[in-house]
Amino acid sequence: MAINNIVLLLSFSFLIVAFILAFVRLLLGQGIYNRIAAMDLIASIVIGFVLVYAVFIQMGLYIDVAVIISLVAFLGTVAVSIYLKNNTNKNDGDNH
Amino acid sequence: MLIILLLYCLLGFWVLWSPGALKKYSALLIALLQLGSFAYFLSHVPYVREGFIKSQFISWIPQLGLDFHVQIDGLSLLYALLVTFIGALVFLYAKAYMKKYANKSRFYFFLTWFSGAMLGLVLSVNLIQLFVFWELTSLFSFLLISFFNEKESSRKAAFQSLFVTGFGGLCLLVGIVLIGSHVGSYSLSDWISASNEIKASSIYTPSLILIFLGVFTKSAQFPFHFWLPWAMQAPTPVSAYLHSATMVKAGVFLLMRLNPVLGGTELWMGILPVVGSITMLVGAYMSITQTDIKAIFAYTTISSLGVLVFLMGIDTKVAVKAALVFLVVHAFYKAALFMLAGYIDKQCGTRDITRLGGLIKQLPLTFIVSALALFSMAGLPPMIGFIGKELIYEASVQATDLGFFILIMGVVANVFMVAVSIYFLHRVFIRKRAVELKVPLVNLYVFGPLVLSVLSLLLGVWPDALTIFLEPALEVVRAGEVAFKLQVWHGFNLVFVTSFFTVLGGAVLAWVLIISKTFMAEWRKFNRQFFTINLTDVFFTTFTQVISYAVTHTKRIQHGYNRYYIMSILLFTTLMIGIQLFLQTGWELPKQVSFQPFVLTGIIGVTAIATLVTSVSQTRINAIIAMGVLGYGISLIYLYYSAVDLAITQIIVETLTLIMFVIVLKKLPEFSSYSKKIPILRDVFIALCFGGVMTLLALKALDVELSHPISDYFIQNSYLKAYGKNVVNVILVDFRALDTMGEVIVLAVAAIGVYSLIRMKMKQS
Amino acid sequence: MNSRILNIAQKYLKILFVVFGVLILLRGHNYPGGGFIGGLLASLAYVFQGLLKGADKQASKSVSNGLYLGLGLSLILLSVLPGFFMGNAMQGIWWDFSVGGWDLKVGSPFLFDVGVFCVVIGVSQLFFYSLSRY
Amino acid sequence: MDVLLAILIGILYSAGAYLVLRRSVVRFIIGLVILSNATNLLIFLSGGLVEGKPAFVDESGYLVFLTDPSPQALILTAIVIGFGIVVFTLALYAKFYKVSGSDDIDDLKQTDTPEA
Amino acid sequence: MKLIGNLIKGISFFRFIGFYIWKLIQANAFIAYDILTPKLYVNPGFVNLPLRVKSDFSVLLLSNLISMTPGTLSIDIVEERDELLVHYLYGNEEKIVEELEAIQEMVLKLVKYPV
Amino acid sequence: MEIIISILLLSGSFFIFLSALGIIRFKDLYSRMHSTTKASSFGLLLLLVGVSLFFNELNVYVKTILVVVFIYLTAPLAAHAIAKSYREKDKE
Amino acid sequence: MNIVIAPILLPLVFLVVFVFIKNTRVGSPLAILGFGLQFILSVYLFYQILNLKIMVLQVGGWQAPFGITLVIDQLSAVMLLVSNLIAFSVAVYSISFVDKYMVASRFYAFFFSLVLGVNGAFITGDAFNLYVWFEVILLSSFVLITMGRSKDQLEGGIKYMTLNLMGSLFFLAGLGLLYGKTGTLNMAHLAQIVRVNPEAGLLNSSAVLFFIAFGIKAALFPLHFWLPASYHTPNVTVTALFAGLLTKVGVYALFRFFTLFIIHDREFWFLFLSLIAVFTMLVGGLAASIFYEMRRILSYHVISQIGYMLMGLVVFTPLGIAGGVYFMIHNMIAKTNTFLISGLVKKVNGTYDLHQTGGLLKSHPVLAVLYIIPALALAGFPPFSGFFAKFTLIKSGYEDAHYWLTSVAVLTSLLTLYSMIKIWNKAFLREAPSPNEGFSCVKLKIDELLPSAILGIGSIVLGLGAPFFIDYLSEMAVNMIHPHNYIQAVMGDLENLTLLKP
Repeated sequence: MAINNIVLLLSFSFLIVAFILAFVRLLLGQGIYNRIAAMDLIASIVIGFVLVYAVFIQMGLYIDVAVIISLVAFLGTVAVSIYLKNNTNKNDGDNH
Repeated sequence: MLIILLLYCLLGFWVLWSPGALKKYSALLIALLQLGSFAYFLSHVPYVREGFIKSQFISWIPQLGLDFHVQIDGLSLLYALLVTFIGALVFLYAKAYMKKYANKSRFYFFLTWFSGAMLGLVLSVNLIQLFVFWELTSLFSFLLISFFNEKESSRKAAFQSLFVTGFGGLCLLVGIVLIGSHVGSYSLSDWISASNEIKASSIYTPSLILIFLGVFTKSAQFPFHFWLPWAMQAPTPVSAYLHSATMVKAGVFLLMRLNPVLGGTELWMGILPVVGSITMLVGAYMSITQTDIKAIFAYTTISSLGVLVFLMGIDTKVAVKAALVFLVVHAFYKAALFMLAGYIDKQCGTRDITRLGGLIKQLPLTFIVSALALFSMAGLPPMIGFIGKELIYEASVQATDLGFFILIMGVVANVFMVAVSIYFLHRVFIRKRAVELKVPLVNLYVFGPLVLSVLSLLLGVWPDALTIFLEPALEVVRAGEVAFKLQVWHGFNLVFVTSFFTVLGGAVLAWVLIISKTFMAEWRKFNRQFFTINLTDVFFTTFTQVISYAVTHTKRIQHGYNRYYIMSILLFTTLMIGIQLFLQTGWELPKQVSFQPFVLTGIIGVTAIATLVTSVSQTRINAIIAMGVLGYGISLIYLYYSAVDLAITQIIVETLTLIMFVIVLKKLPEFSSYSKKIPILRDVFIALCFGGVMTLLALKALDVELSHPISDYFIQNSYLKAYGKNVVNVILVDFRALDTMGEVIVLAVAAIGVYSLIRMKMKQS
Repeated sequence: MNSRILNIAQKYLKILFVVFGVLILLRGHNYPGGGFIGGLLASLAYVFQGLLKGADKQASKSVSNGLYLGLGLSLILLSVLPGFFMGNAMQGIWWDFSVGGWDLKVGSPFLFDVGVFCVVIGVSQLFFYSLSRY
Repeated sequence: MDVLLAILIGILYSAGAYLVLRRSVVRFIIGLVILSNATNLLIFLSGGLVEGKPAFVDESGYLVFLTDPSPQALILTAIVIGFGIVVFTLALYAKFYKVSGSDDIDDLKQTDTPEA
Repeated sequence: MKLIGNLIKGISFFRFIGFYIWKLIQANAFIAYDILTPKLYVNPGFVNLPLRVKSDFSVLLLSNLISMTPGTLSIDIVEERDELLVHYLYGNEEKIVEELEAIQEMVLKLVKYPV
Repeated sequence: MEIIISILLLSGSFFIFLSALGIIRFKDLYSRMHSTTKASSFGLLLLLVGVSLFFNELNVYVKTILVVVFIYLTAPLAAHAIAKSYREKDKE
Repeated sequence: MNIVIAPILLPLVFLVVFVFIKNTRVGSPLAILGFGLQFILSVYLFYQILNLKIMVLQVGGWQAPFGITLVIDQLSAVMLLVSNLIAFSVAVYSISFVDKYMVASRFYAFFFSLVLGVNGAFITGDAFNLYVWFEVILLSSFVLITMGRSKDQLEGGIKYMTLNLMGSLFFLAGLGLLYGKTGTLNMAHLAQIVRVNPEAGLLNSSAVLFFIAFGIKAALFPLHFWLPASYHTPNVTVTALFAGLLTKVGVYALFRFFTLFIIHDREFWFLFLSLIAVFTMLVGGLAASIFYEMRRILSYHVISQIGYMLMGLVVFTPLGIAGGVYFMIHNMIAKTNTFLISGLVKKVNGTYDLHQTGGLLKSHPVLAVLYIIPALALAGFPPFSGFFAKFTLIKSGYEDAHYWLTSVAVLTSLLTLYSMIKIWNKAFLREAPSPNEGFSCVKLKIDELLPSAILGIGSIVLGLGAPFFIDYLSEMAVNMIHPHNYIQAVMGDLENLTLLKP
């Protein structure tokens, strides 16, 4: 079974544009929390990427990576959030 | 011979560690040893006279051409006899002299080993072996000079002497090695047979100069003579033994040894006479205005060493003959004089001739002995010194181009010598002045000088006795020239006239000095004004200069700014790789260049942007989040190129790193912008250069053929032999498990390290 | 930050992480994974716990004694030493099991992997607790 | 083959070098992380790049063209070692900050200014 | 008894899944429309949902479900009042509470019968 | 079948794209979080269904279910953590 | 049972044990036991190598280029011998100089891991494996250097670490390029490939990276900054250990790589290495002369003497290599010894500062004797090891017409002499300037003096046994320059592999 390449290419483009948009948010920020949210989103995009890529090269093996990312990615977000909450430093959470 | 050397070594230890009761006799024991070996060498005289050579050879480090090769021939025999004979007397003297000092056993130990080393030196015919003993004598000289280690001056003197002679020693070593590499051997006999070849080769000049440097420093030639007067800080037996009779003669010995190899060239005959005669003059001139007895003798020693060197440089039969005679002569009288100096010092509590006087009544025996020795020094008949001086004049006349000048210089120097002898005798013994004597001392003090002086006298009367020893030596130095005749009366010729006027001039000068109250003081003042260059000061000033240069230099290099260290490493790397790449292929890029599909371009683009964001972020948390994104990007790249395990590991490690950062960040301060604009620009520039070079490197790495036999093997055998389908994991735990083990150890060490580092309670400073 | 939701989630996720880590370890020889990845995953359980509850209470004796670390290193030694005494160090030694029709091969490389797993857990724990307590 | 990846490596090295030259401690450590990532990628790149053929074999064991697994194993080792080192660096700097109260690396020059 | 319990549970589980997925599709489509069209219809606000579920598991389930339902996001549990603070994007308070209560009901049903 | 999978994949990635668009377009953090948590998770869900249908193997099904479970377990937690932290910080 | 891996396993066992031990009373004897065993092991291995010349273990039974190979050849054997001797004496020394606190921080665990890394680096035949052992060494030393709880140590540790990490990164990058070019990491295999396929510039990029990496470890001139910044800070036990082992591992790696498979483009490397060697010698020697802090003086000398070792590599005749290695082992022993003695001086005088020391010759003559042995050895005085090493180098240098390089080397030894005399004068000969708080009545215990006595005997043995060592080392050097035996022993008869072009 093969999926039409154009479909995959479109999917990839969506994902890459999504990646870039999320990155734009990360750059623009308006505060650190937005950046974290963007990072969280990027993790999801990466999972999506892995999935589409697995289809692209027809390797079920690659889904393992998606499993692990989905399990792990949120920890970074949580850690940063907790850090920001507990942080007394004034500059860090600038104009949240 | 080897047994004798070994005995010196062992008895040295015995002296050091012998039980207290036997300590008293250690000096006697060594003196006996010296006498015994003297006898041993004496027994070889007839043998050697017949033209035989006795040698012992032990292969030591043949790969380096370094063998233990000792040999008794005419020259080494003469020196060995001198060393042992004077050594015996010095030890007897030292027994009396050192009675009151602490650390006697250490002293005897050093002195014994020095004797052994000196003996080894003169017996060596392997040049490297000779160098070894050469350095050992320098070392023991250092240890002996610094024997009174609490005195600043003696430490300084010891340092100076070791440094100067050490420098010379190194030069000597280089010279020897240069010639040795050329010849392919360090054995003297090989050198002699390759003599012409050496002289013709290009290394001749540098190696000769280097060897001369070694000789000049050791034998205290101008301008390296300054260490010798300072070395008088050593106990007097040491001065008598090392710094007059034996060690300083090692340089002359080397000249004699190497004369068949290197001698006879213009360079040889150009340098040595000049340096030697200058030294002679300087030493003689300086000696006369000294006030310290030992200093006077030190300067006269320098003068005499100059004489020996220039004689070796004239390099005619007569000159060498003169050198050999004068060598013995000087050893005899100078050792005697130093011993007497020590004695007078002990008796009167001072060595200053301005405070001494009238000792003739109190110490008549001493006076007689001193007078004999001084006459020998002044070269008055019938002492052996006279014969020596005659020979010197005779040789000087023969010197090729410089003969006349050298003769004049010799005369002037000898005038000073005569003057200083007479003046000394007058000042210390004759002039009327009461000096309080300490407790009368044992006669053992005078025994040595007495023997030596009487010998000087006897040999003067009957010089043929000396010929027995000197003939074989001459044969060695100037191969094949044996005929040797010593006589007091040479007939009424130029030499005699010169000699006569020398004595006359010396006497007049001494007379003036004695009569005039102020002349000496004026002279000293004059010297102070016009000879302001004190070479010792020069030495130490140079040293300070070098060190202060090193200070600024080191401050500049080791400035303490960590990032500049990193910067210099980066710059160095950039430069190196750049040069290397350029040398390798120029700036060409690999031929196969293709751009990847859209997918990867996107990933790489985003990763690159994330990198940039990380590096320019103004808040740390932003930087860290961007770093996280960067990690994701890299992980995707891994995944894209089919490295599944890597992608997973990268993501988890990235997450963990992020968490670690975050928990530490709590306690660390916010980024502060420490750097100004220009440093930032500079850093950006450096970073870009570095990155550019690394890009080129990576581009080169792209040019790869993908047949890696190892990985084929891994893929083939992963399941068959290691029962695993995940090849990467199989490599990690089976094929290359040792790597993993090391890695696990790294992790474990890091973990325990972090644990103990964080728990560490700092010391209150 | 004290969140009930996260605390509850932590209870379940902890088990999930450990189980999943062990799973990854077990299938690591044939599928993506292995001792490192498994160990890192399993250690995330402790890290998550520490993040939420603060490290002070959790820095139990077992952590400060380096129990996992020691255990892991010992396991590695155990997997290496038999080979050492039997001729060649780190030689894989394999045992065949036949359980219900499944051919299982258990060997010293597997033991090695388990050792790595334990060490990685111990290391992450030590890192985390040390850093958060400093 | 792939030029973009080479350029990315260059960018990573540049960024790492730039950060490592900063005076602020955290920047320095981030620089270290980036540098080690760059190095890993360099190994990866020079080990040969193959798309979509991960190094997993089936039971037959016959030779199929897969990606080269050994650089991957090397990088895996390097990643883990790098992790340990980065955390240790972090701890060391944190401790130093605690002791000295400064995060300016330029304050670190007590130990090697010549005395004389 | 147990069998029936499990059966009921199974049925309710699948019903719940179906219900939930339907809601997901519906709401996501709406959001998609909202995001894609130039004008935003958002009307964000906060609402407090009194918690009727007690066990840890059900609290977690509830909060996650609420979060994953488009338009609502559980932000915090106000411990002293035992209320779930929810942020919503569209609609008004009553409608949201209604929806949330429905989800809570589902969850209650699901966890009532212990396995 | 291929068409279904294609549609699933496309719509899945489209939803992820949407959530990224959302994070740009929405005005405040809470709204953005809505977009990041839900749309992307939904997109992933669709993708996963597509992927599992595509491979049609047991272990892929298991894995995709695991991914779904994990995502639906963790994504709200992350959102919750951010939102709570933000709120509490805001209150101060 | 294959003994080749024992130098790795034995310390590993003790490392595991010491993870759990925090007690001084148990720790010290156990550590001494461990290092004693290791020393015996290394002696045994050395003895074996005398006959066998080379011992090879294919770890895990995987044939050479595929698995990791452990090789003990003559170079490895002698390095093992010396490094374990040093480790043993430092372990004895540590009884009195390592406090309870350090043991509780698992000093001995790190000590063992350091030695483990060093042993591993010496016996491995695989380039990447070498990297791993380097990291083991590096991390252990990071921890050890910061262990004494003072701010200076943290600072020194940071500098040490940051600069060395750069080195590790370059090493890693070099390995990557190497693998990319040749497809193997086994050193013997590399040697074979390079010799079969002498394509110029094949490995030059990685060679440069390796050089920089090892240059940083070995503290060569423009890369040496970390050493003077850090060596004088830690506990003296640690410094002594570092001085003996760390930089020398870098030099060892240079020797290994640059004789085995980085053999092309010699002209470039000759020029380059000789420049580096000259600067290294001069900078180290000059800088040492300005200090009055014992450990600073000695640390700069470490640098200066690395230059000599590099010189051996520049000359690249069998004699030169032999001289370089000889100098290295001599230096390891003597340098460690001087550092140990600096600790004793500190204990007696209460300070490392030579302005305030003195009177030791009188109060502690044994210490003076113990000092003078390594000092003379370092200054290159004849009966001790240093002379023969230096002589071999100088001889080989002049024979191979490296006049300027060798002359600088000779001059530098004057600087060494100066520093050694400075310490001797200031600490031993002169009287103590101010008798401070009864320090000088400190009696030194036997276990404090014993280590330097052991190492002193080592220096003397190395000097008196020069014929034997020169013999051994020359043979070794020939085998290093023409590594056919090495390749044969490691690779067996996998002839077909040579045909695979890189």
